[in-house]
Amino acid sequence: MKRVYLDYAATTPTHPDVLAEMQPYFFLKFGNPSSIHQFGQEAKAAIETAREKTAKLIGASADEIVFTSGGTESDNFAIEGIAFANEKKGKHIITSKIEHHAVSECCEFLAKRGFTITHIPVDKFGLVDPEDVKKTITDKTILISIMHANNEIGTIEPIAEIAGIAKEKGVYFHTDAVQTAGHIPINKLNADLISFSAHKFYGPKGIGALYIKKGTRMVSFLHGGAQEKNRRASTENVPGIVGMGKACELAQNDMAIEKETILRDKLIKGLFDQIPEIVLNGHPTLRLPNNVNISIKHIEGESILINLDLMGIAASSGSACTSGSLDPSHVLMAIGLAHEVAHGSLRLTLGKYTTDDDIIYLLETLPPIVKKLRAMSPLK
Amino acid sequence: MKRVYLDYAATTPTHPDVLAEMQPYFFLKFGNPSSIHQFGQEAKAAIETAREKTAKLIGASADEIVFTSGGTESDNFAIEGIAFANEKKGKHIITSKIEHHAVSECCEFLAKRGFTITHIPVDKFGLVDPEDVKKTITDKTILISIMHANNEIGTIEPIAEIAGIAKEKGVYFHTDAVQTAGHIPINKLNADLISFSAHKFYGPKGIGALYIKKGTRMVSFLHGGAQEKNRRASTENVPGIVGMGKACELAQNDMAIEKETILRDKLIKGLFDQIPEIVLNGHPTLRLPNNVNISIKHIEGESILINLDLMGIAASSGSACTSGSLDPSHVLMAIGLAHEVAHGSLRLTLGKYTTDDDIIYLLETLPPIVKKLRAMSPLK
Amino acid sequence: MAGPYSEKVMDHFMHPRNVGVIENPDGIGQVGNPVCGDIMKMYINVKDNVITDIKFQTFGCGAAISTSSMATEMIKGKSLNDALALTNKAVAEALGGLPAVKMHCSVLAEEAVKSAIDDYLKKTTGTGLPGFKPHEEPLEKHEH
Amino acid sequence: MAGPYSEKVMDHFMHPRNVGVIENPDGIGQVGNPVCGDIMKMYINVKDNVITDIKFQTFGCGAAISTSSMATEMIKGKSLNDALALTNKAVAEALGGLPAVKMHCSVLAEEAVKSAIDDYLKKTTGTGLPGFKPHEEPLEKHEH
Ligand SMILES: Cc1ncc(COP(=O)(O)O)c(C=O)c1O
Ligand SMILES: Cc1ncc(COP(=O)(O)O)c(C=O)c1O
Repeated sequence: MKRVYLDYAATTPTHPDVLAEMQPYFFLKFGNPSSIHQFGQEAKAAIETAREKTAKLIGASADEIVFTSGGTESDNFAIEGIAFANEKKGKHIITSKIEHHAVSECCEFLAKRGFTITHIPVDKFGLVDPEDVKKTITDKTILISIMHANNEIGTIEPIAEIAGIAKEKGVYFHTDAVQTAGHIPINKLNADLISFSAHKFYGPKGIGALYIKKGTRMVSFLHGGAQEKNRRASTENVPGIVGMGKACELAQNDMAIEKETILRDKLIKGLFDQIPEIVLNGHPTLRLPNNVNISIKHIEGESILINLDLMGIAASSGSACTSGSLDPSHVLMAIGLAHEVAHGSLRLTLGKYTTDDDIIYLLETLPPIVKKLRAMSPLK
Repeated sequence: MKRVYLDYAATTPTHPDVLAEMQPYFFLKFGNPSSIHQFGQEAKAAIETAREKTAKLIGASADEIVFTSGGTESDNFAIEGIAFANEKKGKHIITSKIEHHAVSECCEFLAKRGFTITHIPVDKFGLVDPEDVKKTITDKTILISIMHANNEIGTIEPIAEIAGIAKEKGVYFHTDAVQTAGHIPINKLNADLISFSAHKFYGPKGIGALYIKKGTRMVSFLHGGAQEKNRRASTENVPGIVGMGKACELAQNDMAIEKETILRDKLIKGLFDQIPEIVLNGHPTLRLPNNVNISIKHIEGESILINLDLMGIAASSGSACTSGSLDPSHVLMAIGLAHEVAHGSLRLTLGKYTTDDDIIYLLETLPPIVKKLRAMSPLK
Repeated sequence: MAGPYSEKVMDHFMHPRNVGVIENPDGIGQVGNPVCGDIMKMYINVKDNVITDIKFQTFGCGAAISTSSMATEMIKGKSLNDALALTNKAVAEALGGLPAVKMHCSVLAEEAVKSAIDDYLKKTTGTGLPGFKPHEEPLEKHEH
Repeated sequence: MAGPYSEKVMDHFMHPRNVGVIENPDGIGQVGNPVCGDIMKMYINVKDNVITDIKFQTFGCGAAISTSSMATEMIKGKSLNDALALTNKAVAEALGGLPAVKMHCSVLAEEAVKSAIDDYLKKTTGTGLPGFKPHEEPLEKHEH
C-alpha cells in the first residue's frame, strides 16, 4: 500500500547523511568525551565540531550552545534554570496560552512552587500581541517565554518585537524554536535562550540544544559531572550530538521553504475546493511553510486519522481522543474554536520527502472519508 | 600502534548487535510513538518490547521502567522526584560520601532549596555501614540514596541491608546501579528506585532508565507531554530505547563475571609484583569484577595517563588534573587517602573485549613509565 | 494497522452496523457532549416490548463509533428488558476489549441505549426509566 | 595524541630538560602542595649573578612537568635579573599555550624559579627576594 507521511511536525526521519555521520561514534570512536585519552579526545573533537555547526545555524557562537536530550529538556532547562537562579529578583513568569506542554507544564510545576505565571491570550489566528506582553511585565518578572512558531497551527509569533520589549525591561527572554529551527531562518532572534530538538529537522531523536546567550544568569538542570562546561551533566550522547550537528549543517544549506510553501498552499486550496464546511486554523500567511491545520465540521479527528491511516496516510489531530486527555487541544481552544470544531481538527505537515503526488493522493482520499463520517454524524 | 582500552567504567562501545537493532528506527521506522498512525504505532511497539527486555534484566515489570537520557537524569529524576513530592513529610535526605556527582550535586541543589542532606562516611574499603544509615534516619527523612557499586574504586555496597532498613522505617530507597547493571545480577534489590545508563554496558550513549516501584509517590522531572505514562515528557529516543533493550537482553545472557574476575585478579597481582609502593583502593573482594584501582605513590595520575595514552592504553585517574577541578576525587578522600596518594590513582576497568594480551601489554608498559616519573618526582 | 484498537473494533469502526436515522421513531436518545468530543444518538422502534429496529448516529472517535455499532447489534431484536441489561463491559468485551482511555465510550453506548428506551417509556407510559440519568447532558438537542 | 596539550607541551613532558637534583646547590625552591596535586622543586647554581646550572623535580600533571622543564630552559645561563623577569605567561607562550585550567601550573613554575632565587639570596645576602611569597606554602619540606 502507498504510505504517505504528512506528520513531519511530530517527527522526521533521520536523514541518511546524518546517520552516516553518526555511525563511527557507536563502535569505532566510542570514547567518553571527558576522558583524557585518545578515545575520549576524538569524541570530544567530534562534539565540538557539531557544536560549531549547531551554533552556525542560528548565528551564535559555539560556547553558547549546550546539548540536551531534546526540546522538552531545553524548555525545562531554560525555564527552571532562569527561575531558580533569579527568584530573589522575583517570581513572575510570562508565557502564552498556546505554548507547547514542555513550556506550560514546566510553568505549572513552578506555579506549585510559589511562582506566578501569566498566560498571554492570542487572537483568532494564534498571534500574541507584543503590547499585551509589555503591559504584563512587573518589577517581579524574571522571564518571558513565547514560542517562535506554534506546533499545531503553525502561526509564527512576532518574536523580534517581544524580545525587544524584554530587553528594554531587563527581563530574560526564551523562545521555543523547536518547530522553526532548520525550517526557517533563525538569527538568535534577540533572545537569551532558544530551544531546539534535532528530530524535528531530520536529526536523530533524543538530542536537542539550548542556546544560552553569554552572561545569562541561570542554574543547570541536570546536576552531576562537569560536562558542557558545567552547564549540563551526563556523559554526552556523542552520536546524537554529531547527528544534530550534521542535521544543522544540512538544514542550513537546504531549507525547502519555497517548495514547501507551494505544496502547502496547493493543499489548502485543494481542501477548500473539495470539502465544504471546513476552516483553516492559524494565520493565513504568518505561518510555517509546512503546516496545514483545518477543522472539518461535524466529525471528529481521531476517526479521520484512523481512516486516513488505513489508506496509508499519516496525519495528526488536536482532538482529545488522540492525546489520551478529555479536552481538545488548548491551542485550538485559545484561538476560540467551539469544542466540536476543535475536536474535528486535522493537521497535515509536509517535509523534505513530500511530493505533489502525496498531496494529490490526500486530496483524493480525504473527501470520501469526510463524507462517510459526516453521514454517521448527529451534528449538522 | 596497539590500542588497548581499559576504561570500560567510563563508557563502552555500542555492541554491533545493539546498533543493528537500532538501525531501522532512524529512517524506515522513524515514527513518533505518540502518533496514532502506523508510523507511530510501530515505534511504540518497539519501545514497549525494549521496556520488557529492560525490566527483565532486573526482575521488574515493564510498567515500572521509565526511559531517561542517561544515568544522570535517572539519578536527578529519582532524587528531585521524591524530594518535591514528599517535602510535606520532611526535607531530610541520606546519602553517602562516595556517591557519583549525579547524586551528590543533585542533593547539593536541594540543599540550597531548604533540604538537609546527611552524608554517611565509608570505611577504608569504601563500604557504607548500614548501622550508620539506620542511626541517621529521623521522622523527617524521605529518601535514602546509596549507590550499588562505586564507579571509581568498584566497591559493592550492602544494598539489600540498607534497603531493608529503609523499608522498615518507611523511607524511600534509591540506588544508583549505573556501574552494576548489565555487569552483575540485579534483582530489584528491594529498592524503590534504581538508576541505569545504557552506555555503561554496551548500549548507546544518551539513554538510561529509572526503575520506579509501583506506588512510589513522586513528581516527574521533565515536564511536558504525556509520554512514558506521564512520568517523563519528551518524544521518546526510539533508536536509543531499542538499543538499551537489546543491550539488556545481551547482558542478561552474557555477563562475563568469571572471565573479568580472573583478568582483574591477574592484573592486580601483576601490578603488585612489578611496581613497588602501590596500594589497592577499594575492597579486595566486594568489588566489581572489572575494576582495578591503585594508587602509585610519589607520582601523579594525569602524567601516568598521558604516558599510557602515548603507548595506546586508555585508562583513568581520580587525580584533580583529570577533572578540571583542583581537588582529587572525593571518593579517594572519603576512604582516607592522603592527598598526594589520591592524586596518584590509576583506574583500569576491563570489559567484553579485554584480552590476556591487553593485560600483559599493560604490565609491560606501566612499570617503565612509573620509573621514569618517579625519577622526576621530589616526593619519596 | 497495529494501532490502539482490536480487529473487532476496527471492523465495527470501518463497517458500522445500523448507521442512520429512523423517521418518526418510537424513541430517541442522545448522550455525550461536544466538550468531551463524543455525541451518540440512537433511534429505536419498539413493538410488543421488543426492539424491532435501531439506528445510530455518532460524532466521535473510533471507539465511540464501534461501541455504538456493537451496542445496536447486540440489542436489535431483543426485549426491552434484555436491552436494559446491556452493560458497557459487555459491549467492550464483545469488541475484544478497548484501550483503558477509551472505556468511557462503551459507557456512552450503554447510556445511549438506556436514553432511547427512557424516551420511549416517557412517550408511551408517561414516566421514563426509573432513576435514569446519563453522565452528562448533551449541550444541544437535535430532536425532530 | 589529540589531547589537551600542544605539541611543545608534549615534547617537554615526554623529554623534560634539566630533570634531576643538584648536590649542594646554591639555592633550592619548592612550591605547590600535595592538596592541589602539583609540587615543583628547583635547584640552582649561581655564579657572578648568572644561573650557571638548574635542575628540577616535579610531582604533577603534564602541564606541571612541561612548564618546569620550559622554565628551567628559559633561564639557564641567564642573569638573576633576567630570571626574575620570567613570567608565567612567557612560559605558557613558549610552550605554544596551555589549556585554561592548566595556567596555574605556569604560575607554579614562575614561583619555583623565584623561590630558588629567594633561597639563594637569603643564603648569600641574608634577606630574600623583597615581597616574595609563593601562593601556597608547601605542607612538607624536603630540604637537604
Ligand atoms: C513546539 C515544541 N516544543 C517542544 C517540543 C518537545 O520536543 P521533544 O519532544 O523533542 O522533547 C515539541 C515537540 O514535541 C514542539 O513541537
Ligand atoms: C555510578 C554512576 N552514576 C551515574 C553516572 C552518570 O551516568 P551518565 O553519564 O550516563 O549520565 C555514572 C557515569 O558517568 C556513574 O558511573
